[in-house]
Amino acid sequence: GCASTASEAAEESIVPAADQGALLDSVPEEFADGITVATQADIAPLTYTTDEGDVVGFDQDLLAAISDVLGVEITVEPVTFENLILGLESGTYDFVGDTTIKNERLEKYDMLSYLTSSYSVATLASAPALGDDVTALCGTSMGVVTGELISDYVQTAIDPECEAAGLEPVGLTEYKDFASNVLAVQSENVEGMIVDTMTFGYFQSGDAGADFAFNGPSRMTLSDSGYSFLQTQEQVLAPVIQEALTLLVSDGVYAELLDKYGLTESGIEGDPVLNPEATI
Amino acid sequence: MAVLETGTTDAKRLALAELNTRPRPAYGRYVAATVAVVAAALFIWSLAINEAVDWSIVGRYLFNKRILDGVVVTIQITALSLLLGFSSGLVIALMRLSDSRILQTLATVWVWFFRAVPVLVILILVNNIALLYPELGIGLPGLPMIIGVDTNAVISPFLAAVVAFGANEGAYASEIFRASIKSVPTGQFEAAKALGMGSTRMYWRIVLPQAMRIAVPPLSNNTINMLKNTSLVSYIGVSDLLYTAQSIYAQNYEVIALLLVACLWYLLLVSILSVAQSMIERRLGFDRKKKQKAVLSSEVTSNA
Amino acid sequence: MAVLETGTTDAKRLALAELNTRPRPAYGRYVAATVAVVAAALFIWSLAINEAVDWSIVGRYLFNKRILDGVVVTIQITALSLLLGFSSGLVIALMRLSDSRILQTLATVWVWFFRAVPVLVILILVNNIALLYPELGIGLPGLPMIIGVDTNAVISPFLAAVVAFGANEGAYASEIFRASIKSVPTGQFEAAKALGMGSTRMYWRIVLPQAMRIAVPPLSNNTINMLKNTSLVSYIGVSDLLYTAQSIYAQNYEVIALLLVACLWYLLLVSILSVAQSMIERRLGFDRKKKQKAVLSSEVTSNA
Amino acid sequence: MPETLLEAVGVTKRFGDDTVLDHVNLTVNKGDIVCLLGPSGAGKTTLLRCLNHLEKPNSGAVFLDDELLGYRRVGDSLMELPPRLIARQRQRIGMVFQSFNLFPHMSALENVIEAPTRIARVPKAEAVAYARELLDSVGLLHKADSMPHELSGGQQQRVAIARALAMRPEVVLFDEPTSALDPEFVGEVLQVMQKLAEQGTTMVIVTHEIGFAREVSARAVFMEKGRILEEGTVESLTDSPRHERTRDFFAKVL
Amino acid sequence: MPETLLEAVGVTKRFGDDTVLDHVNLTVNKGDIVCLLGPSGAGKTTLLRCLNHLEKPNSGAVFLDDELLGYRRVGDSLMELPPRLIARQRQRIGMVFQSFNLFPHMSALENVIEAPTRIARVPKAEAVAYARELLDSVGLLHKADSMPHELSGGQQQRVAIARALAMRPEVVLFDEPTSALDPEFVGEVLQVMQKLAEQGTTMVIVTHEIGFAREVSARAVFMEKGRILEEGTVESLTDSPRHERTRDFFAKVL
Ligand SMILES: Nc1ncnc2c1ncn2[C@@H]1O[C@H](COP(=O)(O)OP(=O)(O)OP(=O)(O)O)[C@@H](O)[C@H]1O
Ligand SMILES: Nc1ncnc2c1ncn2[C@@H]1O[C@H](COP(=O)(O)OP(=O)(O)OP(=O)(O)O)[C@@H](O)[C@H]1O
Ligand SMILES: [Mg+2]
Ligand SMILES: [Mg+2]
Repeated sequence: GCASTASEAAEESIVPAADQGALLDSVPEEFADGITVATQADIAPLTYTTDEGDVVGFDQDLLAAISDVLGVEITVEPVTFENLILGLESGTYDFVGDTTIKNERLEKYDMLSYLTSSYSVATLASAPALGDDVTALCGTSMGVVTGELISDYVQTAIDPECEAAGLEPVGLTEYKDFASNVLAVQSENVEGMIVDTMTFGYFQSGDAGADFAFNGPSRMTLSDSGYSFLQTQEQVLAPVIQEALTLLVSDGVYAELLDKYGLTESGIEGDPVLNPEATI
Repeated sequence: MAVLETGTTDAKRLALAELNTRPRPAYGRYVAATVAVVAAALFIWSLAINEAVDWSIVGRYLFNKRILDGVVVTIQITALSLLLGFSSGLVIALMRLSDSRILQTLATVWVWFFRAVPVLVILILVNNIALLYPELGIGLPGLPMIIGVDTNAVISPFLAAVVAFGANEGAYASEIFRASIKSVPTGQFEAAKALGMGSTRMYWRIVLPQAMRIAVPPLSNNTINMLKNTSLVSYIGVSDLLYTAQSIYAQNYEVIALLLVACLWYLLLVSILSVAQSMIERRLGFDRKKKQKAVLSSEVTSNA
Repeated sequence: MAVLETGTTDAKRLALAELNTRPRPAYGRYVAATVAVVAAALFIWSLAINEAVDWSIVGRYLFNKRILDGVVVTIQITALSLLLGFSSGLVIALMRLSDSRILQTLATVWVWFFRAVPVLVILILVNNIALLYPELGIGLPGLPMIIGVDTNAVISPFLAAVVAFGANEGAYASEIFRASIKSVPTGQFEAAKALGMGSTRMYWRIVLPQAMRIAVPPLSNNTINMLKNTSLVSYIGVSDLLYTAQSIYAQNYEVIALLLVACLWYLLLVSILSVAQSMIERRLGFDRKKKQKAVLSSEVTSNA
Repeated sequence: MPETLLEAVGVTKRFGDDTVLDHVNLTVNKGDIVCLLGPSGAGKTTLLRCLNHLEKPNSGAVFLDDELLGYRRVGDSLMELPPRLIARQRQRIGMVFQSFNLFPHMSALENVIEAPTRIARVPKAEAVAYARELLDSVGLLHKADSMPHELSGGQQQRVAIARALAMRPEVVLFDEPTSALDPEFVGEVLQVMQKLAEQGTTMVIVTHEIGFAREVSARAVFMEKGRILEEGTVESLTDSPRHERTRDFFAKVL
Repeated sequence: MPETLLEAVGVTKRFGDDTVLDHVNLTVNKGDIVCLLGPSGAGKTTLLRCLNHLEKPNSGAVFLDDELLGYRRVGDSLMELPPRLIARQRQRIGMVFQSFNLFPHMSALENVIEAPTRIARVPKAEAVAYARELLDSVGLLHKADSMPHELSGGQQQRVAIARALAMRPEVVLFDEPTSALDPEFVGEVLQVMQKLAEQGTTMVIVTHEIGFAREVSARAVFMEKGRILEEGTVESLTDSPRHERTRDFFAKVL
């Protein structure tokens, strides 16, 4: 993916004229020339590339709005997970998006939440209905995306319940990405998948997702996801971004963007918090 | 024809000797071929009419701009990495074949290292070298640099990709060059030296053209391999053909259709390479005597 | 020593003839070697003391259970795919060398196809074959199956991986076998036939042991390549060494440390393979005459 | 009447448009020593190779005893036998090549026991015993464990002869067995062949060693341009040739 | 007094513990034809190879004109010259190998012009003209565009001789130039060499062709076990050898 300036990506600013550049004064000197941010590439609807090659998505629009509010240019680079982390540590990026907030990570990074991340179970629409209780998953075969929190959650929270109820544990298979999960369900290699609600929602609203349906427990919320900043003494950027985000929440731009991408139910409640206490 | 009197030949034998011979019809071979052709046809047909494959989507994306850009990136990275890989591979092969223990050891370690480490790791390390060495320059570790430049300013992702794939390919190619140089008869080296050639000329004009005959098939294996492996550059933010297809299906979930798009392009690229390969092989096959070839192939058949 | 009278030899010449000769000191080579050794040492040292690399984490994960499981998966898939790849590659090579046009064409198309199509695609297609063909069985397309079984019951992800990698490797290996069989002198084929050997025995006992000498270096290139490429199985829900490392750093963000863990394992595995390779090469190097070798290596040196 | 062992009748071989053998007839009786002589390109090697089906004639037949070699009659043509049967026929015919063609990855002894143990399935101990006997008779028992590249040309050729004899063939074909050898080694190989001749081994030999041919009182067959021009004793051919080409040839090589 | 062109003084060569050449002295004067004779393993090839530094002596010196070949004196030993200078010296010495060693990927003409155009940087047209002249003199002008594998052994060796002459060397070394040839082709190669002899080319020849040596009235040098045992005219060696080994040898090869 090619780097784009956030304000270019959003064709038309949705930030009210009164707010544009409102926070210019609070931006630290060193960032006046611009801020470089990385987000993960290819996770619709947060960041994806259109057929014309434009990089778009909720992340892009939100950063464009932040850029407008700050009155400072923000350059966004959609990259892989590895480069997200390594680029942050090497100072290539001033901060990065799409990171899941965990207590362990808060020791090393400042994290600012801007979405809640939850997991839902999905199957083919033709599949028999599962109950809403998590024990409905006992003994089923489910796909998940590797490295996500849900695997831990299934093993530490759901499997014991299954055992308590005298049922088989959940049969988990980890696939590299969301699309691999979709294929596995379609070809019936697994019965269903436990995936990020946002991603599935976006998928289901498109042509390819028509055969799929939420089925079983949904919106199991484990943590927030947000921006990560390198935690160093002189880190002064995080509060500024928090301020900008707060402004966007309060004047409704944030809600508008959530709505645009069908993410309303994944929005954070109240004002964005820096370094929130995580459940895990 | 004057038939000399040669003793025992009787009428029955003479009668047989009048007949023309014919090769054994290879029934097994015909059966195998028929089965294979039918299987291939069924496979293609069943794919063509399969509902799971949406050919209209394949058609739509085949000449999509992003896909075409991906093809260009794939070709560029492959070509540049091969250049770097083949040239470094040649040097390393000569080092391994030299009689200097030091050079041998160095080359062996180099090959061992770069064959062992996944390209992905080299790629990520080179691209993020700024993390390990924020400044590149001349100087001793721990002391200030004598001349230094900001690492990120020097290493672009594209350069990182070429370096990583080139280093990897160099290690593999060196093994191929080593084996093929060893297959050139000693007499050729000696004839060149006796004419008063220096080593460089000897290698370029005499040894390598002959070594290439054995090296071309495995080297083109490597070339094709690299063509496909370039999809790893997606890890450092460059999109080649395969990754572009993946990134498109990450959004529209038409996994099979987009993989088929990528396949069709790879088939085209590999076809071009295969034609080039057989042209090169034919040009280099200077001493494959007709006679020898005929004998060889008849040997092989009777096995099949 | 009785020196025969041979005319013109004068005192000055006789004096020179008393002296021992010595080879030319290879200054350039010493300098190159020193530079390389120093560079390697600096690199290792700078890595060892680099703050970006947390060696305690490397140590912690090196024998982590998931990593060890990944190593086992890597080895299993590699071994089985090689078995399938080498045997199918041999058959395809013999088909390409046969004098049957049909067999040649079939083999050429097969090689073209499987060299061209990315393993990832074959992997995904084979694993999700149920999507294309929900039942496997005998019958004609469009008509009900005569005998049919549920596809998913037959194709496990592990089997899919072995089939995909095996088919891919087979195409590459066949090119290597083809080149190496062609390098065996015709006389060897004829001697075997003249003794009354059938084709199978001729190939197993006479031709292949000789062809292997040329085939081993590129084949071990392929083996090592596959060892590393198995990480693609993550797309079908199997975790090998490299992918396990990636999925761990997706959780704990220790990218460099976990890549180093994977590297260390690959270095170990490749070292074992390299030792095996050179042992095999030594065993197969039956006719590399001492004399020839000495001449060759002295040629090569003077170039370096 | 002598017993016919190997007989070529009307053997014709073309390579493309080149007719390399043109209705050649040749009879080899049991105990015969036949020397094929003639200029380069005459077709000597091709004829010899037809005698064990290494080369396939376009028409004509080769008989081993009373069996048709390599073919059987089907309708009005000769159809090639399956490879398995051809291999079996070849076991009755030994062959020694100009360039030795020892198997480079096997020791001298292994070269000799390869066919008996693998093809004839003779027990290993028995095969080894006979191989050692053969190596002894070619004077190379002490080199049994040497690899071919450790042997001189003459030694390699002697091992090749032992190998050809290991299957106890009824006839042995030699294609210029000494012409790739340094002159010093020619003698030792000819000596081994002479010994075979004395033991009554049936042999067909392409050679330029007229002296040797004379000594073993071989039947000499002179070939030119794919035909047998004349045959007789070596003396009759060298001293009173019927054809001018024969005279020319002997003038050149003697 | 004859002008010395190539001289070996006290040349000693060891392979491991084997002393293959033992203080050998040999003088080749301008116009000389020297034939090296002797049994296999005597060190003939090794000596010849020392004469153009293909083999590096352990001690002793080879002189080309007044230049030390391949070495210069440094302190009290002889240090090898840089490869560039050795290559330049070798251009003055032609060499013809037993196995021809033509470059298989070049036509006959290309083989001959390779060194002049690439090393001596003779203009292409000029090199081709001279190469055609040389090919003509070995009787192969009509094969100028043939590839080596399309030529017979004798033809290949004649091209190899033309190639060796293309750099106008002052002396030509031959290592058994006819021993890999079929007897029919031996004559054509010897004829070319005889022509060279008549033109006064300086030659050192390892050979077993005593007849040829006698005909060009070569100086014969008999070697055994790494030493020169005796030298003289061919007649003196064959008819009245001073050593028993010499007599034995000639008894064997004549
Ligand atoms: N496989 C082949 N393809 C085409 N032509 C061939 C083949 N084998 C032999 N010939 C031709 O057939 C003719 C006879 O060859 P052959 O080798 O039998 O002669 P020869 O008498 O053995 O000669 P020499 O003494 O040189 O070995 C030659 O003209 C040769 O070029
Ligand atoms: N590179 C080498 N390494 C070890 N030994 C060698 C080497 N070259 C030659 N020799 C040995 O040196 C001795 C002399 O060899 P050389 O080839 O000079 O003999 P030759 O007189 O040319 O014999 P021939 O007539 O067989 O060619 C032999 O014993 C040979 O085995
Ligand atoms: Mg012949
Ligand atoms: Mg010699």
